[in-house]
Amino acid sequence: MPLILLALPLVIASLSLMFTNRKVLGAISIVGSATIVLTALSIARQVFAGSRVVWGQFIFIDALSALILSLVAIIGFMVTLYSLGYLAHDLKEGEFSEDRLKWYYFWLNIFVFTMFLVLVSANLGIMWVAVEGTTLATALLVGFYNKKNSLEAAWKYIIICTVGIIFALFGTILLHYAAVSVTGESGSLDWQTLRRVAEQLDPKLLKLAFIFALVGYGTKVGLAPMHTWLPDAHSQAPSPISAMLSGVLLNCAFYSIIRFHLVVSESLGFRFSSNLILLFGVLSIVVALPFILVQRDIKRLLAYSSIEHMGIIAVAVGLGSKLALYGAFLHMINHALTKSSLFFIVGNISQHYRTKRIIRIKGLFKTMPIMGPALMVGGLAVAGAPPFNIFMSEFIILSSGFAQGRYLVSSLIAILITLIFTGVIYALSKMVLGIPPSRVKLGEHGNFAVVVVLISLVPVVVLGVYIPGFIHDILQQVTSVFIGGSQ
Amino acid sequence: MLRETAIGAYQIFLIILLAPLLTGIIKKTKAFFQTRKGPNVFQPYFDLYKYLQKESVVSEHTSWIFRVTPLIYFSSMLVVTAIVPVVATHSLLAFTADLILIIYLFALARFFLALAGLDAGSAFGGMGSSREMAVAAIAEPAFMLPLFTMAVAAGTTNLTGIVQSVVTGGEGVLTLAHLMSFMALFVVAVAETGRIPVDNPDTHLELTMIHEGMLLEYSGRDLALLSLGVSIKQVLIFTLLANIFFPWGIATVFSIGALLTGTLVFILKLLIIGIVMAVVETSFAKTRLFKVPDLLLGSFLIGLLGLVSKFVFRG
Amino acid sequence: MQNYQGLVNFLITLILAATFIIIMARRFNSIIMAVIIQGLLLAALSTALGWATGIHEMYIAALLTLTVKAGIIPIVLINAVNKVAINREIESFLSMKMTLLIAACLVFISYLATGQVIGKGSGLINEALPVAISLILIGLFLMINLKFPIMQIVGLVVMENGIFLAGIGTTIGMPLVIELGIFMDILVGVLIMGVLVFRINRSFNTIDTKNLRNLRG
Amino acid sequence: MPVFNELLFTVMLGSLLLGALLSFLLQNKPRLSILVGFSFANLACLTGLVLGPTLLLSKRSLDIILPWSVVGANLQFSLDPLAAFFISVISVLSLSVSIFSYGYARAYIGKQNVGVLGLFYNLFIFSMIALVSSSNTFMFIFFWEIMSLVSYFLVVYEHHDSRVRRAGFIYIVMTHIGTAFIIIAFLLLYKETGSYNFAQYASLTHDLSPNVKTVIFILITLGFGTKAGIVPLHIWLPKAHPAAPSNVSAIMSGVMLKTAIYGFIRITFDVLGVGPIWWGVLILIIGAVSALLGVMYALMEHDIKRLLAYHSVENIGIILMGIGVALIFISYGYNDLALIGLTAGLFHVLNHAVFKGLLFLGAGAVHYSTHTRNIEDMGGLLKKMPWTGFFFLIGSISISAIPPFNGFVSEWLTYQALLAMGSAKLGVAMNIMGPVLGAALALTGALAAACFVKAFGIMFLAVPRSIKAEKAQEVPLTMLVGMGLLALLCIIFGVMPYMAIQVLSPVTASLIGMETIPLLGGYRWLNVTPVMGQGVGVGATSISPLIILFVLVLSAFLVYLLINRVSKFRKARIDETWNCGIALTSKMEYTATSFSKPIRIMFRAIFQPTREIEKEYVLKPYLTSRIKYYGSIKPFFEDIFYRPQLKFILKLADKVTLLQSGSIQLYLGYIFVTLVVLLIFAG
Repeated sequence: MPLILLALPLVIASLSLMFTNRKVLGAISIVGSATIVLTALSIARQVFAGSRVVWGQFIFIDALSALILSLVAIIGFMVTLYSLGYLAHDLKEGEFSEDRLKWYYFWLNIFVFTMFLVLVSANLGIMWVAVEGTTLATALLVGFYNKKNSLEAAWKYIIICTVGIIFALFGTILLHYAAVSVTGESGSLDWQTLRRVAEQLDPKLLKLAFIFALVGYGTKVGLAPMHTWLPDAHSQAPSPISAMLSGVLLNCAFYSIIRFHLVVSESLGFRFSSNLILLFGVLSIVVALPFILVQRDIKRLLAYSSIEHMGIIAVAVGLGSKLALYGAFLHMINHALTKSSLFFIVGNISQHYRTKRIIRIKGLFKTMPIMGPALMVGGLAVAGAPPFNIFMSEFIILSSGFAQGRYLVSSLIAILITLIFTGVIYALSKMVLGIPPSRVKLGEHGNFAVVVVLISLVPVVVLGVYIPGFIHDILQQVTSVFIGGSQ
Repeated sequence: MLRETAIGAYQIFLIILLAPLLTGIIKKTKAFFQTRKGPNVFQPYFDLYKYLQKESVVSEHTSWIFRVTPLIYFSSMLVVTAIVPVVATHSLLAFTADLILIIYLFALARFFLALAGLDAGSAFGGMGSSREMAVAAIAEPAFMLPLFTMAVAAGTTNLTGIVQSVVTGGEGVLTLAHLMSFMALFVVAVAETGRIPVDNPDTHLELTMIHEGMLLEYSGRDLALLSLGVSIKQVLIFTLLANIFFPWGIATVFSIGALLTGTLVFILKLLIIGIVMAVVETSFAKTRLFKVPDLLLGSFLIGLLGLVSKFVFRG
Repeated sequence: MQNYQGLVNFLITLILAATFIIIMARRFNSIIMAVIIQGLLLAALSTALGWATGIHEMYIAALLTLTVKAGIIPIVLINAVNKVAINREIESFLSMKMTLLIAACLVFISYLATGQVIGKGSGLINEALPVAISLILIGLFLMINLKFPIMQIVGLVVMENGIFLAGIGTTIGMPLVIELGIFMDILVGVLIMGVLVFRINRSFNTIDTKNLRNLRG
Repeated sequence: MPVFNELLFTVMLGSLLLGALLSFLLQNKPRLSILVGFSFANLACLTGLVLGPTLLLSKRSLDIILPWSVVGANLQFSLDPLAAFFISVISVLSLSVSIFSYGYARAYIGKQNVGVLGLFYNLFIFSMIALVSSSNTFMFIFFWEIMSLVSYFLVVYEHHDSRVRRAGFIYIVMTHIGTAFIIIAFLLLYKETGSYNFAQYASLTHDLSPNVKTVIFILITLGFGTKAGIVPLHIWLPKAHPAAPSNVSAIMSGVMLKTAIYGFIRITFDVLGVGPIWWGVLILIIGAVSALLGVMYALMEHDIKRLLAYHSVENIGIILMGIGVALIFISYGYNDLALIGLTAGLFHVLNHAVFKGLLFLGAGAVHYSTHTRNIEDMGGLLKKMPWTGFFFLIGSISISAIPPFNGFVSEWLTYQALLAMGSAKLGVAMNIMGPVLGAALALTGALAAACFVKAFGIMFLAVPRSIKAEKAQEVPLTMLVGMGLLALLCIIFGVMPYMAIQVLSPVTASLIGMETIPLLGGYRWLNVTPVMGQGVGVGATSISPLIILFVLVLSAFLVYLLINRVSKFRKARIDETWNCGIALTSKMEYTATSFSKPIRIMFRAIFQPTREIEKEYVLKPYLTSRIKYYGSIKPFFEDIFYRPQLKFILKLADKVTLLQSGSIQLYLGYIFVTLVVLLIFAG
């Protein structure tokens, strides 16, 4: 099963290279990603039913991986759907030539493959290879438009992320070095084994390894101050790719940090690594704030908001109580769903207005009677207002912070979130309200895109008032991954 | 029950009857100090009769507010008359009214009078209303505070209760607090009755008038009602001054003798206050409108000192 | 193992020396030559270690190093240089003296830092780890200090070499699968960077990083 | 009965949701949308009007448990007396406003999307009712935030105007910052007690350390104070209320602000319990300051809705004064005296909802007819719009606390509470503070009267000041009915306060364990009879507004008869206004600016007015052809508390954004530095 999951995107990628026709490519990728969703979900179901999926020495899927795996598959599917309309419009506008379309689908599927590889690999080394793979797969997607800005973004993206990730590799090597003496060559990077023997490892080396891994993978997650590539890449990529980057790639990178964290905390105790994660989390929220307050580009605003939300997840993981972890992964789900949906919406809007500058987008309520309210809903959700999903997880995280007696951190975060809310609302109200510029024609931007957006918004609203039983169960299982190792 | 009603009715009658006379007396006294002959003390009665004989002229711009104001003003004063203890500690409505209500009934009357001042659309009326409301606003706390001091001492805002508590020599009678409160209220009375140095009741000069400005459009029977109402208000405020702070002589039991004494003492007190008021009026010049707050602030501070001394010095 | 200690240490020192050549060089061709030399030295080190320890995978690693780091990557770099920046001076933020000083400091720091982690006389790692960290730090420093995108690729390659050195120096290499993956990543990464350099050059008509500063805030 | 009540509650919430949905779906048929949307709102309010008083009079609570739970908090609506009281208040006002809206919303047909108005209007009422019915802090926050958001959308309903957008933004920012404080307070409570549930707190908060209680108290004072609009957190209020459609402003001012009072009472009385004395003193002083400054700024306004908005600040202040006194007495253990203050505060909540709702509707009606909110452009409207004028007059008298209308009764109770502070055994400081703040309340009341003489006089009396006012017509019947209902309530609560106070009795009983019985003398429903100072007094203090009204009307009638008999002329002659012999034009009238000038000058220390006069001459300096007068007052709180801080934050943010300068070397440097720092400190 996991092999099929890994093979599918590769197959679709290679199939994509054989065609140039837009419709054929679309059909292939939709059918393909639908199959991927089914496969991924069936694996997840198997995992959540209680049996871990293991294949050989290198593949291991537990609840944590399964959760993010499902997110990748689902959002991948939504992105594929959305890409159809989005790319068709871009083609019509002559943003790129049709023969490059196959490369889009090729890299998109490679990207999905690498993310899957991150999640299913049982080996920290392979995980590193896969994380670096995600960078390589997306670098050309970020620069897909071949414009000055997008190339610049792609360049910064690949350089900064590669540098960052090299540190992660160094961390991995240090861990390997620490482990070889205990476990011997073969199991030395298998994180399950490592977790088991963690207490015998050299704590000094572990500390060093974690610092390097945190800085390295943290770069990929977009934790400040290593986040600098993120607003550039997320704002310059085609919107469906931005959705994918913000929605799931960050989570995959975060997953890598968690794996290290789990190993290291076994040996060094909980405080060391979780406090570092917490620190970076708070720092990320702090750094995101001013950029959101004075932001001029809507996609950059969303990117900074992603930094903020990764910070919140980091804080929650750093807090580390059961409730906090529950909140962290609920937040991960919520953020993935909401942010990807927002990038869809903004994609439509920026195509319609032919700009991403907030100041030039006005009167959305009038011009786009569905996208305007949708942007408002998504924006409010991402800013943490009820009755939308992110409010729920933020509330859980804050309350767990208070419950642990970490008043200062929790209050600080509550205040930061509030201030960020004002920044987001300021930008949103600039866009949705007011009188639209006369150059913009009234009406929606294609029915298909509207439908995709509306579908993607459904969980945003539903999860805001109601957490279904199965999600509750899943989150319980994911949190137990953290606790499980210590027993 | 019947007896109390009778006393209440008597007090109302007395006040309505005495009101124009007091105005006359004050005018006469002022004339005396200004070495004029001055009008007859009964001149206000003649004026009222004259107004009633004249046709009422109403501006075409006015609304029904203008028409009903004299009635509302006058009947508010009547209601207050029925509340205030005059010659006896009891009054017709004492059981169901208190001094806060009295002050707000004055406010009701003033509210409509000020609206009526605006109603005709002339600048004089508007000016009068504007100044009246401004002066009344800053006079209000100064007016209330001394009364509150007395009410707190008596433990009730009911006038009968306050008067009784003072008569029976309750807590803090004739103390520093008591006297200071009286002084404070006396200053406010000057403002409330529209007298120099706050207002000049005898002028119709646009720069100086406050109260008269609002009455400018009225004539005939409407003017009669309002003039009488204003006179009654003056008597009522003097009565408050007299009976709250110096109630001695007031009838506490229902006997003819006590009532007679009460009536005589009351008239005497009114005369004294009226004459003092006239003296004050002649010895001061009218201040500028924007100096009035200083005066009232002074009054408020005296009242505050009274209140503080009540608690700090226990007397 | 002990017999080869001297050789290995010598090779490691040479690798560090090659890095300094890269720092000091002011022409692209010499830089690329230094990169190739470093690749060769790494391959040699790998072979020596394989010979010394008898682990055959080290030979494969050596071969890979030879082809990728001394072969393909330099070719890509040369290609890129020829296309976009032939015969150009390399500009840096700091002067040569400062650059050297800082690089020396970084080496010093690396020895200092690793001294705390590993005890004295723990063999191979004693020499390899500090040099590896030096390479990583100097690579990063190169990327920060030099103004041309191609030099950033070079810096990255130096960092990567440091990592490789750390890998083989500490634990005689990672498992082969991982090693292969890493090589592939490096290869693809450099290729993609090359592609991007071409495209940037085409769009901007120049490849100066001064122009790559449109995205702010 | 409980089943029936449950059904009522479900119908209420359900019809609001349905109304929201249907009105949105019918947006292409605006007339139908209006009809459907507001009819459902009316239905809900009617059910609320049945449910609230029923629960109060039967002294029952109602619990409705939802079938799922979130965050470990049971989702449960529970309607205790306090909630039932607020539901009644919300329903009373919303009913009238919804009736009013049938007519009023038609003005938007063709200009704005009426379906959206119906959607948010219904959701707004829904969120408020759900908010006061929430049984735990999570639900409270949830609906609180929804209420804020929905009201934000209502405020920016006319968003083509940039001022409206700005107002809306300031509103949402302020209210959200307030919410942050509330959330922190609630989470602190959760941490200390381990529960989200209001009902459980009473038993759990006993052991709380005083410091924690104090922190929570300060946080909720800030949080709820922002929503309620206490000075200096009020700045959003005079911006947001005028921006919203008038029916929405009526509800915002009438009841939304009160939800903050609800939250405050819920937490201080129900959850935190007895606190130190300075809590009450703080609230009392906040109340007095808000009341005074609110009314003073109101006097300076010429925009009728801004004026009314400032009066909301004032009245919230008065409500807080009552509550503050109650808190002080509770701290001293005099629960029976606390009763007076609490009753005064809660009763004023009801009264303010009624008369402020009425006034906002009146303002809306005037705007509907004249298309202006500037009172300097009105005048003479009483003749054009006799009913609107009449109702507005009733509202004006009520808000000025003049008998025999409802504003007076609750202010009278507040006076009694303050005086009770003077005569009870509380120590010198409290003894003095009570009467002095009573005097402050007197000043407030008198200034309010001045303000409404200005507002009513300039708007409705004399000669129209502009063509707009000249063309004004009476508004449609539904709007009149909406206003009429509220006007009627002003009179009913004014002359028969016992009706309301009896309904309040279970509320106070549940909050401080005292029923309102001591308030009643031997005169049953005629009287409001607080007993002052625990037997210190000689006699009981009581007033009967009904008797006073009766005597007032009777004497007016008698005087009328008498004067008709005595005077020669039955009818008045109609003639011109005397104007020194020149025909009167509207330019000669006293304006609102000139009306408020004496007060502006008397309180110049607060207003810091500036003025500027420009003259154009025909023949200098003798003949002037045109004079332009500019006058303004200094927006003190914005200048001191807000603008500099905002500027600073934005400047700082601008500086910080330089970090993202675009230089890749710099970015790599960040990573480098981070790594080195981490290695040094953590490694």
